[in-house]
Amino acid sequence: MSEDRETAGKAGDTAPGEARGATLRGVVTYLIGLGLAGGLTAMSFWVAATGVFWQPGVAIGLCVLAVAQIGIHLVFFLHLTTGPDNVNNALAVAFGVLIIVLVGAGSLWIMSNLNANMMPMDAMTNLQIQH
Amino acid sequence: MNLLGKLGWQAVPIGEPIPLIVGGFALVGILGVLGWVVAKGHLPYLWREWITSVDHKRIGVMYCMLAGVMLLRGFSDAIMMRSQLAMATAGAQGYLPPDHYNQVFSAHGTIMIFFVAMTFMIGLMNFAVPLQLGVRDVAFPTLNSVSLWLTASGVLLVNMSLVVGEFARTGWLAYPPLSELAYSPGVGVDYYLVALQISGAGTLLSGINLTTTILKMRAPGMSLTRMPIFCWTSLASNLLIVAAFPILTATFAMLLLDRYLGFHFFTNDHGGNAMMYINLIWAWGHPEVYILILPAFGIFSEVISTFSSKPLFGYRSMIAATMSICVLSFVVWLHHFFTMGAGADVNGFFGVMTMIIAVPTGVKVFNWLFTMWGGRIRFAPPMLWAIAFMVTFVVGGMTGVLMAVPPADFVLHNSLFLVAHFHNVVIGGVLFGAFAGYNYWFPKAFGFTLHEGWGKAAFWCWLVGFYVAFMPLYALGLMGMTRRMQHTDDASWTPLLLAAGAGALIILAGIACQIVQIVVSIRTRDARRDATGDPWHGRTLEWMTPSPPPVFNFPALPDVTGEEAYWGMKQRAIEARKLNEEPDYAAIHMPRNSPTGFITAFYTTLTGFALIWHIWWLAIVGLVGAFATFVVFAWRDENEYEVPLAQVRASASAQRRVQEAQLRDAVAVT
Amino acid sequence: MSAAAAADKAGGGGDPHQLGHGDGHDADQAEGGIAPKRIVTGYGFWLFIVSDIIMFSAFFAAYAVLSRATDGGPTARQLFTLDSVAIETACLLLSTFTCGMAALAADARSLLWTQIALLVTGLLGFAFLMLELSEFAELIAKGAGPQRSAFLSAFFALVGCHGLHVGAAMLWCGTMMAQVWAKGFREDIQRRLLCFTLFWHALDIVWVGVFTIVYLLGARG
Amino acid sequence: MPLVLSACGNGVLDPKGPVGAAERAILLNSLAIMLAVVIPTVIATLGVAWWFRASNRRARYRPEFTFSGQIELVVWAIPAMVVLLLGGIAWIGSHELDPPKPIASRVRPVLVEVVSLDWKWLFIYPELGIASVNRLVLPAGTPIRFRLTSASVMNSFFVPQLGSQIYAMAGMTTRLNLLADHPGRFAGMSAQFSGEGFSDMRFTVDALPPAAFAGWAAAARGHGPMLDAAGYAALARRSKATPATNYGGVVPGLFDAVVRMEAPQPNLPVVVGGSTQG
Ligand code: HEA
Ligand code: HEA
Ligand code: CUA
Ligand SMILES: [Cu+2]
Repeated sequence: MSEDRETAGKAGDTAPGEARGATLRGVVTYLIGLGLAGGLTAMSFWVAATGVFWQPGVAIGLCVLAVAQIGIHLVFFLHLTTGPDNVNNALAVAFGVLIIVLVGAGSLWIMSNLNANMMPMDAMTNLQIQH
Repeated sequence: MNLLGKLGWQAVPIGEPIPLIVGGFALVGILGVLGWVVAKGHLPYLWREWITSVDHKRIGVMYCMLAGVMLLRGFSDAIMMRSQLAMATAGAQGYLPPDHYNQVFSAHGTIMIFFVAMTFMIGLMNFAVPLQLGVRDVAFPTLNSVSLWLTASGVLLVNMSLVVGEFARTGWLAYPPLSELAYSPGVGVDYYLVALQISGAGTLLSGINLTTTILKMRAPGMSLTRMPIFCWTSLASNLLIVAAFPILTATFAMLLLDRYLGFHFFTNDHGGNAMMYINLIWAWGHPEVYILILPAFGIFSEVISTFSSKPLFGYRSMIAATMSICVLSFVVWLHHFFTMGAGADVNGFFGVMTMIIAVPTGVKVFNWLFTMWGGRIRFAPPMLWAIAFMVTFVVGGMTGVLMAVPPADFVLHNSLFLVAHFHNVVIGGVLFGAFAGYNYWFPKAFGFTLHEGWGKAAFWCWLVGFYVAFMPLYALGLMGMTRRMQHTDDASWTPLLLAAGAGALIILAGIACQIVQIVVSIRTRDARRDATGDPWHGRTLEWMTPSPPPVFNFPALPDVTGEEAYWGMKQRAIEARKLNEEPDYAAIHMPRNSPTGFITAFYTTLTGFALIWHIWWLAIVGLVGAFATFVVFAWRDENEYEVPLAQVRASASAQRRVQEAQLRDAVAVT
Repeated sequence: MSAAAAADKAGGGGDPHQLGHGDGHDADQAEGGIAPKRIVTGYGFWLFIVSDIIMFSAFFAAYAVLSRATDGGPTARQLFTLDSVAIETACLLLSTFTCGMAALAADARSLLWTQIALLVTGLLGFAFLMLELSEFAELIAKGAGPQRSAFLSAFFALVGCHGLHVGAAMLWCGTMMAQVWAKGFREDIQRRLLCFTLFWHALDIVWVGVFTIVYLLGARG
Repeated sequence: MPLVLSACGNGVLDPKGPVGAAERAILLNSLAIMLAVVIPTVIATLGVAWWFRASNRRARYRPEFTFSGQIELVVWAIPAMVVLLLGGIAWIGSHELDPPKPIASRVRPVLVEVVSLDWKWLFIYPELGIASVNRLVLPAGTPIRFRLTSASVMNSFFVPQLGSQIYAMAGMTTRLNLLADHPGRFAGMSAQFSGEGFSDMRFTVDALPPAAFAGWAAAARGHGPMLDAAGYAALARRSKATPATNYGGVVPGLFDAVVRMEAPQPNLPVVVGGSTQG
């Protein structure tokens, strides 16, 4: 094997979740992550409990908050970056997310469509009563 | 509390002689082989070199052997079904009562998909991928052994159901509510679920293992776009495993919860929704069929290019096609239940998405065609299988696309037309691929070639038998015969049913030829040694190694400078009239063999059996045992050994001498 | 590159079981070559986590479909109180933080701090699990067990599956503490620690989904 | 293929109603479209393989022929065009032939409620107040609106010569519309495996001229047993190869009671040891 190739070392890879840098910087990163995640969590609980928002929008708001928090976790705790050393790790996550979105959205679409087509009439009224 | 749970003497199906006899034969066979092994003193050898082996080549071979044995089991089921259906026509009842017949087709489907097709493909990938990548083993060799033995554990449980208890009578996908406790109170469905959960875990681990191997471990210089196409299709297939199998695990877990703890996911009562199961199982099930076919596509690509003496036509377009099939397979699953009552938009959408898969598949077919164009085609058995595949698979694919048109599927669904479609793709695609790969890589694995004459005889029997057995099913489906019938009433169907039965017999002849082929080949192995390691004039790195390759595969990792790595090296050597410089060798560290896989599987089998029979204490023992095994394995300090430099050198120089001789011949020709 | 990974290279742990050529051959991915062992192991485990999360997504989908199928029994709105969920969430979030601290301490080769951080992580996980179990017990006592309705089946399965994962992670945490203590910061132990932290963080990510979809949205009906 | 075509009397290629006829047309058209690509592909495969056999010295060996932009384009375009066409057919077809879609006709439709039981079919004519088992009698030329459910496991209601099948599932109702053009007798069956007695879960469909149908209904009403709670409970018991029977009357709302699972539940199998005893 040629020596140059070994040292050619362009951006190599990083193990997933691997933090770089000194311990202190690491602690600071985790602290920032903790702060952000904690803030978002608190916000979620508050949004769910308070009545100040337009109610039908709250569900979407909660989902957005959850996605934001997952993003925070990925970046600050799992050290996922967009850097060239992280491409493979990010791609794996992207693939997983793609599948989850396809299968999740597809399932919900299919199931709601089936249920709507097949609910006996009175069960449908039942449903409305429950709310 | 009963120490044996539901297990008792009545579990042995005395009333049903056929499974007992089959099981008895199997038992005698296994005990006979075991006895022979022990008596001959082979046991320690087997234990040291095979059972505890973590060598990807041996694990691959064991996967294939497992698949071969299960093929025979699956085939005996198939023969039983075909003969039953040939006899039970025009109102006759045949010799298999529904109670038994229903177990037979459920077991046949389950075994063929999980333990034949998938096991065979995983075996071939295990064997060939690291060699093609130019590395020494997979990413996690011990885990690989765990995967193998978990699969074997599933196999064991499924076969145990022959003699102790019963198997599911629900079809190979065990739709609820039929598979719920209320309608299937016996242990059959539990056998099915537990066995598949265990082997599914093995499959998932194997998928992770191979994906990591392909993405993170390749010979220096082998960029992704220099990888052999088989590695690409394996990558796609294993990504599908990683993404799809968890869905199966979750779905089965829900059904298990329903059956064991009285949950109500899919029951008729308390708000359960069986449609959810059908939705989820196909969200796994459709990707599953591509998990099977993609590696086969890869094998055919290698075979067609090798035996046409040409590089693969449109390599990059093949990669694009492979990866688009990989993703598209996750947006079509509803085509398995167009008739469940979804609205027209949903049906239409999934119908169209399904057809789109025909585009990349068609691209593949045409690329193979152009690979042959301008080639110098040698009709060795692997190539015969490949050509038969191309012809057969397009027919099966076409009938698949036909059923992707929802209104057409409204009359074809669950008919024998569907059965004909999937045998057409699964035999004409996956099984032919497995046989092509088997003939292709056999010399690499064992160091001698398979007998060509018998191989060709087997091929022709299979091909003819397949058409005779399955084309009538298309007609029967159009005539209104549904699948899973234990007997039929319509006398006009009889001739076609008889023809299908005859076809199965011709296939049987093909199988007989295959068995003769292997026996003859072994007996004449000295005459058919593959001295060069490159019997087919191969193009990828596995042909660079001696046959069989040493444990470490490559004395020094090859340096890859282009597509078709080994072909390039051979060409350059011919031009330069000498081999490239001999690299520096070093001692090689290889992973130690480990009984972890075997022991883990032993405990999971125990747990599985205990769960099936509600023997709770034993289940706990099994779980604790598995955990203990894990900790012990994690605790060990020495997990590698060193292959001394001298041995590496010896192996390398022997192979170099062979290659020099080959080079001289090649130069003499030009 | 972290100190540990660098040490990895120095220690010749470059390539899994030395399956490749030479040590620590860290060539560019695009050019092939064999990644260092730490990366290979981490990546394999990463894929496992992806698959695990896909499994959870199937449970989530089942929950979403069945959440209205209460069969006349109690609804999410009637059952869920957010106080204990908030405490559970806090436990898990903090434990994720301490788990990260354990990774940093191990990077810095501090046996004491690693053990302390792991211990706190495990204890927080234990607290979480106890809270969850008491919630389950309460529900079952109220007649709202998993057998009551499809909705409750889906709830117990989803949340219980997450709980099982936490339980398994605690077992692993204990094993890791024992291993670090017995074997020190050997490369293979370091790799396992890496996987363990990945797993623990992932559980918290799943929990974000659980508290949002099951509890916050559920409590609103 | 000739084998297929000649052998298909009684089947889906011999439809007796507009739904089946449309489906056959779609099936055959799609098949023809695909065959236009598939047959040349098969012939080309065999031809190319044979011509370029190693022993054929007249064939030119071109190992460098591994890529061609034009060919790539064509190779992607051909299947894409075919799929575009077929996709259009599939999309329009699934809307035109959507099972719940009523069949346009001047004749007032007849409603039939279908319940699949272990292992037989119950047909309720709510407007006529009668019911039958394993024999479906229809007025020819009249659109039939089906509502379907199951009293136990899943089944699929299928009359090949009339067209579309649809699942019958417990706790739910699916809908289907069919029409028989002319009087005749057709085979019906369950297409979805449902256990032990599945193979015999077939029924005959008698399409009668409208007058004869009215006569049949009038004769049936009030004669024979009554399908009340007790009658239904008896019927719901598991049985195989059940002979066709008529009921002279039906309690109103029986179908909806079955859907709500308020009707008596069929008896279920018992377990002895590991095995089920039917
Ligand atoms: C991989 C999948 C696979 C394969 C290969 C086969 C192969 C065959 N199958 Fe089947 N089959 C299914 C998958 C498969 N099947 C599935 C999923 C179902 C649905 C089940 C359900 O309804 O739930 C089904 C159902 C099914 C039915 C039931 C149809 C119905 O519902 O009415 C029948 C009926 O005859 C049948 C027949 C056959 C026959 C004759 C073969 C023959 O081709 C048999 C071929 C023989 C062999 C494959 C053995 C050869 C082995 C060797 C020679 C060993 C060599 C060793 C080495 C190479 C190492 N199959
Ligand atoms: C390896 C296995 C395998 C493979 C590869 C496929 C491939 C395909 N399958 Fe099949 N299928 C099964 C295994 C497989 N299937 C099984 C096991 C079942 C039944 C399960 C059960 O119910 O038990 C099933 C059932 C099944 C159904 C459900 C039918 C029903 O239940 O009613 C449908 C419907 O759309 C379908 C469609 C397709 C399509 C469109 C493809 C496509 O991928 C095919 C693409 C290939 C081609 C089209 C040929 C080559 C292309 C060209 C030459 C280009 C030109 C052609 C055109 C543009 C059309 N399959
Ligand atoms: Cu099935 Cu609604
Ligand atoms: Cu499919």
